[in-house]
Amino acid sequence: MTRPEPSAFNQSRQAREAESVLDQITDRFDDNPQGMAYFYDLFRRIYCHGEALPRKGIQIGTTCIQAPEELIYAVGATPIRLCNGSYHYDQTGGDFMPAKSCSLVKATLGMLNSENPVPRVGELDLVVNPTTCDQKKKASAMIEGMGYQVHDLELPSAKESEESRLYWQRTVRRFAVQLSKVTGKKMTRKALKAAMARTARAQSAFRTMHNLRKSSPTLFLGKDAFLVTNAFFFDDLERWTEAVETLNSELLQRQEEGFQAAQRKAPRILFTGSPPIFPNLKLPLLIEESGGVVVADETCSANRMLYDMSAVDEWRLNDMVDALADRYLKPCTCPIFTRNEDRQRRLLDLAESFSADGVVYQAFSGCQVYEMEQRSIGDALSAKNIPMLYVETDYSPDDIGQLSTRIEAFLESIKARKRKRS
Amino acid sequence: MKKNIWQGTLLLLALCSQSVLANAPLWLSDTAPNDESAGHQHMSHGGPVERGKRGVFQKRLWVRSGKAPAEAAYVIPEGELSAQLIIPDKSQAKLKQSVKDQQAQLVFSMPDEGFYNAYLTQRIVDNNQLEITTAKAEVLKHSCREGHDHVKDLMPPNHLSDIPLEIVRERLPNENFHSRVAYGDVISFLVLAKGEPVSGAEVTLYTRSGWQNSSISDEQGHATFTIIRDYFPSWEFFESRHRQEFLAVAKLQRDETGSYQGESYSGVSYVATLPGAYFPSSRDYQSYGYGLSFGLFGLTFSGLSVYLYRRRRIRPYKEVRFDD
Amino acid sequence: MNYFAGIDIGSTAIKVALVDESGGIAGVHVTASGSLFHKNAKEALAHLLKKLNIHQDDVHYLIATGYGRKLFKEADDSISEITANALGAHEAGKAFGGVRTIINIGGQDSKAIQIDADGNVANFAMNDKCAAGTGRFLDVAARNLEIDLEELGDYHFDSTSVPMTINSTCTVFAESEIIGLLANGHEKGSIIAGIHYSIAKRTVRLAKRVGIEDRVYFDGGPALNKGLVAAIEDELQRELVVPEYPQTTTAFGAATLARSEYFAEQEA
Amino acid sequence: MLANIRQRLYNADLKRFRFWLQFGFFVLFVYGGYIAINLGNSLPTFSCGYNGEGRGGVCYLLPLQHQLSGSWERLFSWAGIAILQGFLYFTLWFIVLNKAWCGYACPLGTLQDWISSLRRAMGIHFARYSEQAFRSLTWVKYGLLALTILIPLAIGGGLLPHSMGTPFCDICPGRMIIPLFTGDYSQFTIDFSSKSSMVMTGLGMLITGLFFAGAFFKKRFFCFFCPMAALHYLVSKPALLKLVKDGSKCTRCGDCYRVCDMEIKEIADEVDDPRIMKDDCIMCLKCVAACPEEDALKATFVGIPIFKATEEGFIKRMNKGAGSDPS
Repeated sequence: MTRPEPSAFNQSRQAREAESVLDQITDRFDDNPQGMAYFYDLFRRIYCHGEALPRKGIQIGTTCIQAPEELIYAVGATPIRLCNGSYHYDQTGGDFMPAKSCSLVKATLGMLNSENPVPRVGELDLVVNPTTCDQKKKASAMIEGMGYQVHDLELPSAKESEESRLYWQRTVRRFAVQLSKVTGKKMTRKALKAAMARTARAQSAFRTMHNLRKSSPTLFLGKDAFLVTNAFFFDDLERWTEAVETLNSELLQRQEEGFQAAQRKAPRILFTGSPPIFPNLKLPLLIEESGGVVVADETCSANRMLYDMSAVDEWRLNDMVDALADRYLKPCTCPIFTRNEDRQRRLLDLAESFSADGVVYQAFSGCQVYEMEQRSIGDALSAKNIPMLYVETDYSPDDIGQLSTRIEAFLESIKARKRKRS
Repeated sequence: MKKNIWQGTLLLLALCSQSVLANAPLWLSDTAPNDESAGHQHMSHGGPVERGKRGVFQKRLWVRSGKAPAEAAYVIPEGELSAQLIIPDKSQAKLKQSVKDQQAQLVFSMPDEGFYNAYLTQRIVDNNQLEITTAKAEVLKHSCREGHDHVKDLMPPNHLSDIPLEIVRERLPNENFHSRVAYGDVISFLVLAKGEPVSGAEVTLYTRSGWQNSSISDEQGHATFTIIRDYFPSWEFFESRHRQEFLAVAKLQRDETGSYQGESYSGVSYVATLPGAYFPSSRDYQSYGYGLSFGLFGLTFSGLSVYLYRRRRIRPYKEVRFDD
Repeated sequence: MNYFAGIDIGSTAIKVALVDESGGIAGVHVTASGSLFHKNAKEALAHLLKKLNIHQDDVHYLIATGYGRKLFKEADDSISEITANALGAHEAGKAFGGVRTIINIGGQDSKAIQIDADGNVANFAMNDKCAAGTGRFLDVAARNLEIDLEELGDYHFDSTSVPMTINSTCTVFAESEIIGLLANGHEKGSIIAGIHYSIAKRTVRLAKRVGIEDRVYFDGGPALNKGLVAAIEDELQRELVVPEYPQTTTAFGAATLARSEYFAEQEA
Repeated sequence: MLANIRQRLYNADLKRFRFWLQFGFFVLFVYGGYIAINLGNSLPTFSCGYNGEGRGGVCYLLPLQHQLSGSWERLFSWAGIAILQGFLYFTLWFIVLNKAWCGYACPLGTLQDWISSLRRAMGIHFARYSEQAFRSLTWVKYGLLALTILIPLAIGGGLLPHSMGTPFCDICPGRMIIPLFTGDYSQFTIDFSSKSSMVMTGLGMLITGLFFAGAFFKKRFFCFFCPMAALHYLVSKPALLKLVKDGSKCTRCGDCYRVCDMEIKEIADEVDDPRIMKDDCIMCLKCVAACPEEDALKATFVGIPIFKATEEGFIKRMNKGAGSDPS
C-alpha cells in the first residue's frame, strides 16, 4: 500500500508508537492475508495520520462493551469505544489515577483529556460509562470533570440472581430513554429492529472468522484477528462487516488450499485476561514472534465483545430492549462479577474446541479482578492439564525482554509436552 | 312345578284377582318391594341390578298390578302364563320365574351389553271374554368399562313377532346408553300386534304419581306423549338423578269367537304394558345465565386487575415502559 | 574430538560451557557482560577454546541463551534460559540423585522452575520487573558496605548478633535503609545476614508458587554466596543442592542441548 | 447427503412447523370423531371427553377420576385392574412424545398460543411472574393432581357426595371451551341440583373466565397449573423423546430462558445436569431454536438427535425476525 508523507502530527509519540507496532504487524510476518490490507490501512489512517472518520448522527462514547450499541444505532447515533491502548496516553492519564492502577483506564482518561486526541474521537455528545470495575466507576466523575456529559450505566455486581437481571433491564431501559433525550429521536420498533439486524450481521461475520481459527494448520495469525476486532471499536459498522466478510472468503479459500500461516507444530495459544487494544498488542505479538500462534481469545476487545447474540421472542420494543439487556449481562465473563464459573467453562470449551495447547493470561497490573481470578482459572485449567502462563504487565515496553524469555520458555515447555505425548 | 304353585295360590287370590283383572293390568317393575331386597341392588345405567358370579349383572323384575307405579301392588298372577326373553343379539334366552315371599319374580343375567326384553304373557277367560296381557320390560345392560363404540348398533329396539300385542318405546333423537328420559321430553310408542303396527289401540301413559294421559295409535301404530314433571322436593332434598317409573298400557278390543281351555268366548281384549324410567330435566337445575355471568365476572375481574397492576407499576415507581 | 558449546549471555555475566561427545563438561568460562554483549561473548568463547586449545571447527553445535541470545548470530540456535537452566540442572543434578525444583538467582532476575523427570519445564515463576532479591541487590549492598561481593558469605557467618530485618524490598530504598543501619552503628555481619534473609524470603515465596518437589537445586552467581545459601536453606527448611559452578549451569544446559541436537541432526 | 438433510432440519423454521402441527393436532382431537377417529380414553392430553361427537379420544383424567370414584371394595377387585390397565395405556401414549403432548398436541395449550398471538397482534406486552411467585405457584399443579385423585377416592368411600365425581373436570376450563368448537355450549352452566355441584360448576365458570384473561396476558397461563403436566412429570423418566443440554457448550446467554413460555430459569442456568426437562416444560423446543451454541441444546428421540441448536440455524431464524418488517 502507498504510505503518504509523515505529517507534522506523525512526529508525536503516540503516532510513532502506533507506527512501529503496525510495521511490526505488517513487516515481521510473511503472507498476511490480502483482506487485512483494509485494516492495516485503516489503522495507519486513523492512528498515524490522525484522520477522522465520517460518522452518522451524533457520536456517543462508550467506555466498556456493556453499553448496548444497538440502542445507540437505533436512535441514529454512532457508538465509539473509547478504550485506548497507547502507552503515551497511559502516562498522560497518570495524573488522574494512582500509579498502580490499570493502564487501560489511565490511557482512556489521558486520551479524553488531551487536546486533539488520536484516534480522533471528535465531538462526543454523551459518554456512556458502565459501572464495571472500581477504576471505571471512579473514572466517570473524572470524565465529567473534563466537560463531557456522562451517563452511568449501572451494572449489578452479580449476574446470576433474577433480581440483578431485572435491575440491569431497568438500567438499560433508562439508558434507552436517556438516548432518546440526547438525540431527540424516539426509539421506534422498526429502527431498533434494523439496528439489531445490522449488529447481528456483523456478529455472524465475526463468528465465521472465529470458527475459521479452529482449523489446524492455522489460516491466519492472532495479531490480525485482534486488529480486526479492534477496528470494530471505531470503524463504520457496514464497512467493517463487509471487510470481515471479504477476509472470511479469502480465509475459506486458504482452507481449501491447505494453506499454513504457521508451522504445523506451532503451539496453539488461547489468550485471555486484560484486553489487547491497539497499539498495545505487545503480548500477542511476542507470542507469535516466538513461534506460537494465538488461535482464540477470551477478552473484551474481541470474543466477548462480538460473540454472544441476542434472541427475541416477540419483536416488540419492550421485549427487544430486555433481550438486549440480557445479551449484555448474562453471558458476560468479565471478572468483575462476584461468581465467575462461566469464564472457566468458556475457557475450557474454547481450549477444547480450538485444540489449544496452552493459555496465556494477561493481567494489566492494577486490574485487580483479573489478578485475583488468575489463581482459580489456573487451577481449573491445570485440572484439565492445560498449562497456563500468567503474565502481569502494562503498556510500558520496558519488560519486553523479560516477557519474551517467559513466553519462549512457556512455548518450549509446551513443545516438550507435545513431544512427550507423541 | 312352579306352575302348580301358582295354580295353588290361584284360589286364594281369586277375589282380588277379579278386581285386578278388571282394571289393573300386569306389568314388570324393577323397583324392589322392600328395602331388604333393594339392599342387594346397585344402580347401573340400566337401572337397579344385582351382581352375580364374576360380576355379571343380574336383573330382577317383579310382577305388579295397578296403574300408578307408586301404588301398584306386587302380585302373583293367575291364568296360563308364558315368559320369554330376547337378548341383545336378538336371540331368545331362558329366564327364571319364582315366587319369593308372596311376590312373583323374573330373574335373568345380562352378560352382554345392550337391551334385554323380558315378556310375561297371561291368558284368562272371564265372562266369555279372553284377556291376553303381555307385560314387557326393556332393560339396558351397560358399563362404561366396555367402551362406547358398539352403542350405535345396539340402540334400535327389538320385538317379538309372536306377541299378540306389544309396546315398543322408540328412541329419543340421538339417544345413547347414557341418555335419560327427562321431564318435558316427548316419547313415542309403537304398538305392534304379532310384530305388525296396529292403529286404533288405546295407549295410556301413567306417571309415577298416577297422572295419566291417553291417545289412540295412528296408522303407523305410533302414540306419543310428553313426560310431565311430578317430583317437587325442597331444594336440600332435590336429587338430580332421581329415578321414577312410568307405565305405558295399550288396549285393543277385538270381536273374535273361539274357546280357550274349554271355555268359549265371544271377544278378545289384548293388553300390553311397558314400564320405563324418567328423570328430572337438567333444564330444571342448570342455569346458563348464572354460568355466563360467573365466567364474565372472572374474566373482567382478572383482566382489570392485571391492567390496574400495570398502570400502578408505571406511575408511582417510574417503571419505564414503551408504548408502540 | 567433537565439542558442543552453550553460551549464556546474561545481564551481568557471560558464561560459556563446553561439553564433549560423552556429555561431560570439557570446560567453562565466565566474564562480565559489559556494554558490548556481542563482542564479549565471541571473545569469551574464543578465550575458552584457546585455554583448552580446541580448534574452532571442532565445536559442531552452539546454542545461545540468556537476554543476549537473539543478538548472537553465530549460534546455531537459541533457547530461553529457563529451558536451558532446567536442562543444565537436570544433567548436573543427576550427580546428586536428581532434582525437580530449581531456584536460580541471576543478575537482574530470580526464577523458580519445576521440572519433570526428563528435565522438561513443568512450571516456572519469575520475579516481576524490579530487581529486588536479585544479584543486583547484593551488588548494591556490597557497594554500600564497602566490601567485596565474595566476602558477603564470611561476614554472614561472622556476625555475632541477630540478623537485622531489612524491610524495604526495593533495591533503591534498601540502599538507604542499609546506610541508615550503618549510621546507627550496627555491625556489618548482622546487616548482611538481614539482607540475605530478605532475599531468601522473596526467593522462597517464588519457589512456593511453582511448588517445591524433593531436592532443590540452587544456581546462578549468588549461589556462590554461602551466607545466602544458608539463609535460603533456613527459610526453606530443606538442604539445597549447589553445583560446583553454579553460574554456568544454564550455559551447560545449552551445551547439553547443543550436543543432543547435533546427534539428532546426524541421525536425520 | 444425510448430513445435508440433517442440516436443513436443524435450520428449519420451527415457528411455522409448530403452528401447523399444533393446528393438525387440534383438528384431530376436537373434530377427529366426525371422521371416526378414536384414540381411546387414556390420552395424555386435553382431548376433552365432554366434547361429544367430535372428540378424537378422551383425556385420561376423565376416566381416571371416574374409575377412582367407584366403591372401595370394587377398587381392590376387578376395578383396580381396570385402573392399572388405563394407566398403562396412558404411559405408553405418553412416553412416545413426552411433554411434547403439551407443546404440540394439547388443544387447550394450542388455544392459549392462539390467544397470545392475538395479544401480540394487539401490541400488548406479555406478563411474567416474579421469581418468588413462580417458585410458589409451581406447586399448585401437584396440589390439583392430589385433589383430582383423592376426592374421587373419598367419594368411593362415601365421604363426599357423588356429584363431585370428576372434581378436576368440573373446574377445568377445557370442559367448557373445547366442546364450544363443536357448537356445544351446554357446559356453560351452573348446576344448582346440589350444593357441591353448584360450588364446583360455579368455580369452573370462574376459572374459565380467568383462563381467557390469564391466557391473554400470560403465555401458556393454564399449563402452569395443569395436573396433567404434573402427572406427566411423574412418568417422564422413560420417555423416548428427550430434551438434552450440554452444559460445557452453554454460555448462559439466557436466550433460551428469554423465549421460554414457561419461564423455566434452569434451561439457561443449569450446566451440570444434561436432563434439563423440568416439570413445567411443555417441550415446545423454542429454547433449542433460540440457542446460538452448536449442540448446546438438542431434542433426541431414542438417542437420535432430531432437532438441535446450531449457530447457522440460530442466525437464520433470528435474522428472519430481525430482517423482516416488524410484526
